[in-house]
Amino acid sequence: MINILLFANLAQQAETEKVSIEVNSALSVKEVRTLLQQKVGKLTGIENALLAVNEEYVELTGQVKDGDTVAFIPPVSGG
Amino acid sequence: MINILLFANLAQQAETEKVSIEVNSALSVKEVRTLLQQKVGKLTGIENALLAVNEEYVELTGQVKDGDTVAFIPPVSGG
Amino acid sequence: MKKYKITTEPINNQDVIDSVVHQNAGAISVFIGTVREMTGQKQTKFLHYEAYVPMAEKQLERIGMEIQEKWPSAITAISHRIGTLQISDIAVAIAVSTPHRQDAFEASRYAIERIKEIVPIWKKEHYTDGEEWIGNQQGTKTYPAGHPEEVVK
Amino acid sequence: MKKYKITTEPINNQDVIDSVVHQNAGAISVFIGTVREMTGQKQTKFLHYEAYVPMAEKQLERIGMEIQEKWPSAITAISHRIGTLQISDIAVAIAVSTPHRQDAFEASRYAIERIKEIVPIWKKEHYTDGEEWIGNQQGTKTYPAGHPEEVVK
Repeated sequence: MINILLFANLAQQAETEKVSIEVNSALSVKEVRTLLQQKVGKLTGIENALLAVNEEYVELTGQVKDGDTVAFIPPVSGG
Repeated sequence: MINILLFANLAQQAETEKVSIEVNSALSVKEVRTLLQQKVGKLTGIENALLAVNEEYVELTGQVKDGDTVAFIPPVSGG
Repeated sequence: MKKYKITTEPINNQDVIDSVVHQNAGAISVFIGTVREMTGQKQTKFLHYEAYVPMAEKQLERIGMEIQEKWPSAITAISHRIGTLQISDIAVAIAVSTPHRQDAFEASRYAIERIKEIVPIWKKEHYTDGEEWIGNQQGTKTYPAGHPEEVVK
Repeated sequence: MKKYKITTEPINNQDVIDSVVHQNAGAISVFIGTVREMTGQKQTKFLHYEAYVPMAEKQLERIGMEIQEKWPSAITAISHRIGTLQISDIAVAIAVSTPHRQDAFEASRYAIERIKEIVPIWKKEHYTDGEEWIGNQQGTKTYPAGHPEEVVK
């Protein structure tokens, strides 16, 4: 199982901050992004989100395996 | 009478922070500087001092009259 | 005090400052971000910040490490508040101490710019005429997926 | 609190900060100058500051006015301590609030540079191996009498 975290306007669109998906093999963050939207519907702006696996930034090609946490991080606005 | 204020290493050399001189007519800060050193002895570095009359910076040609306070302000080092 | 902190409590500036005081520091530059009422014609009633807390604290710590690489004598502390903030409340306090002032200014400015780039915190403005998540909607910041090298180690 | 102050008492940073908080300020840049122990190989035991107090307060106020001319929305407060200060004691605290952060950084940096140019305050270093008034002796600053235009109105 892969845990997916959503924030700010992405969470608002998905109406949840956390989504889990079952996987059978390792896959890329890009594939996770596709599976996520198959599950919760299209998320506007997700293509601009920063990507993190287990709290570290990764590229779209980053690999995700069972048990990992993937976060989609919309453009940040702290400070 | 003109009040003269000295600070930091100028006061240390003069062994006083305050000197008064009697004057009969208006004079320039430059003339005050000469009279001062006639009274307390040569003050090394006074030519680098900033000059103030009644708490406002002036040039060496600034005019001083009876009752004024002239300050010789060695290079400052606050902050 | 923890030097890199996301907190729901009000920020005490002096606590942040105290954690960077050092006998060989001659300068401390502190940056405090507060909630501003007017932005152009828009009036803010209050703000809401949310964060990906554990990752945000790691990223703050990373900013501290980046500063130490660039300014080796610098000591940095950063606290960012989340939750609901009212006008003039402190959202973020950054303190950097260095032996000399120029480095302190540069490093504290670096810290706030980096916070706005890499720390997963989001601000929702509650205006008198509506609300919006700041970031995406403004279109002032985008991170094309092909260009994340600033954040990927 | 008085916004421009020469004081023999310890400086409370938060008091200085509080006096620039404003509902349309989004940024406060604070500069704190502290007593540093080591300068190169020289070890400071303690410092002594003296000031031409009434004129120094006027000059601090003047710096505040210069800042307001350059950054019209800025609010500035400056406290400088005089007397004997120990290692890590605060010599000066400057706070500038502005709507946006860039101005706050620039203005607070401007303030500390101007303090070092025009405010009649002098520092005497008491080193482990002697003492000296900073300024003249170092020869790092001179004000040729023909070049005081920066300070004469």
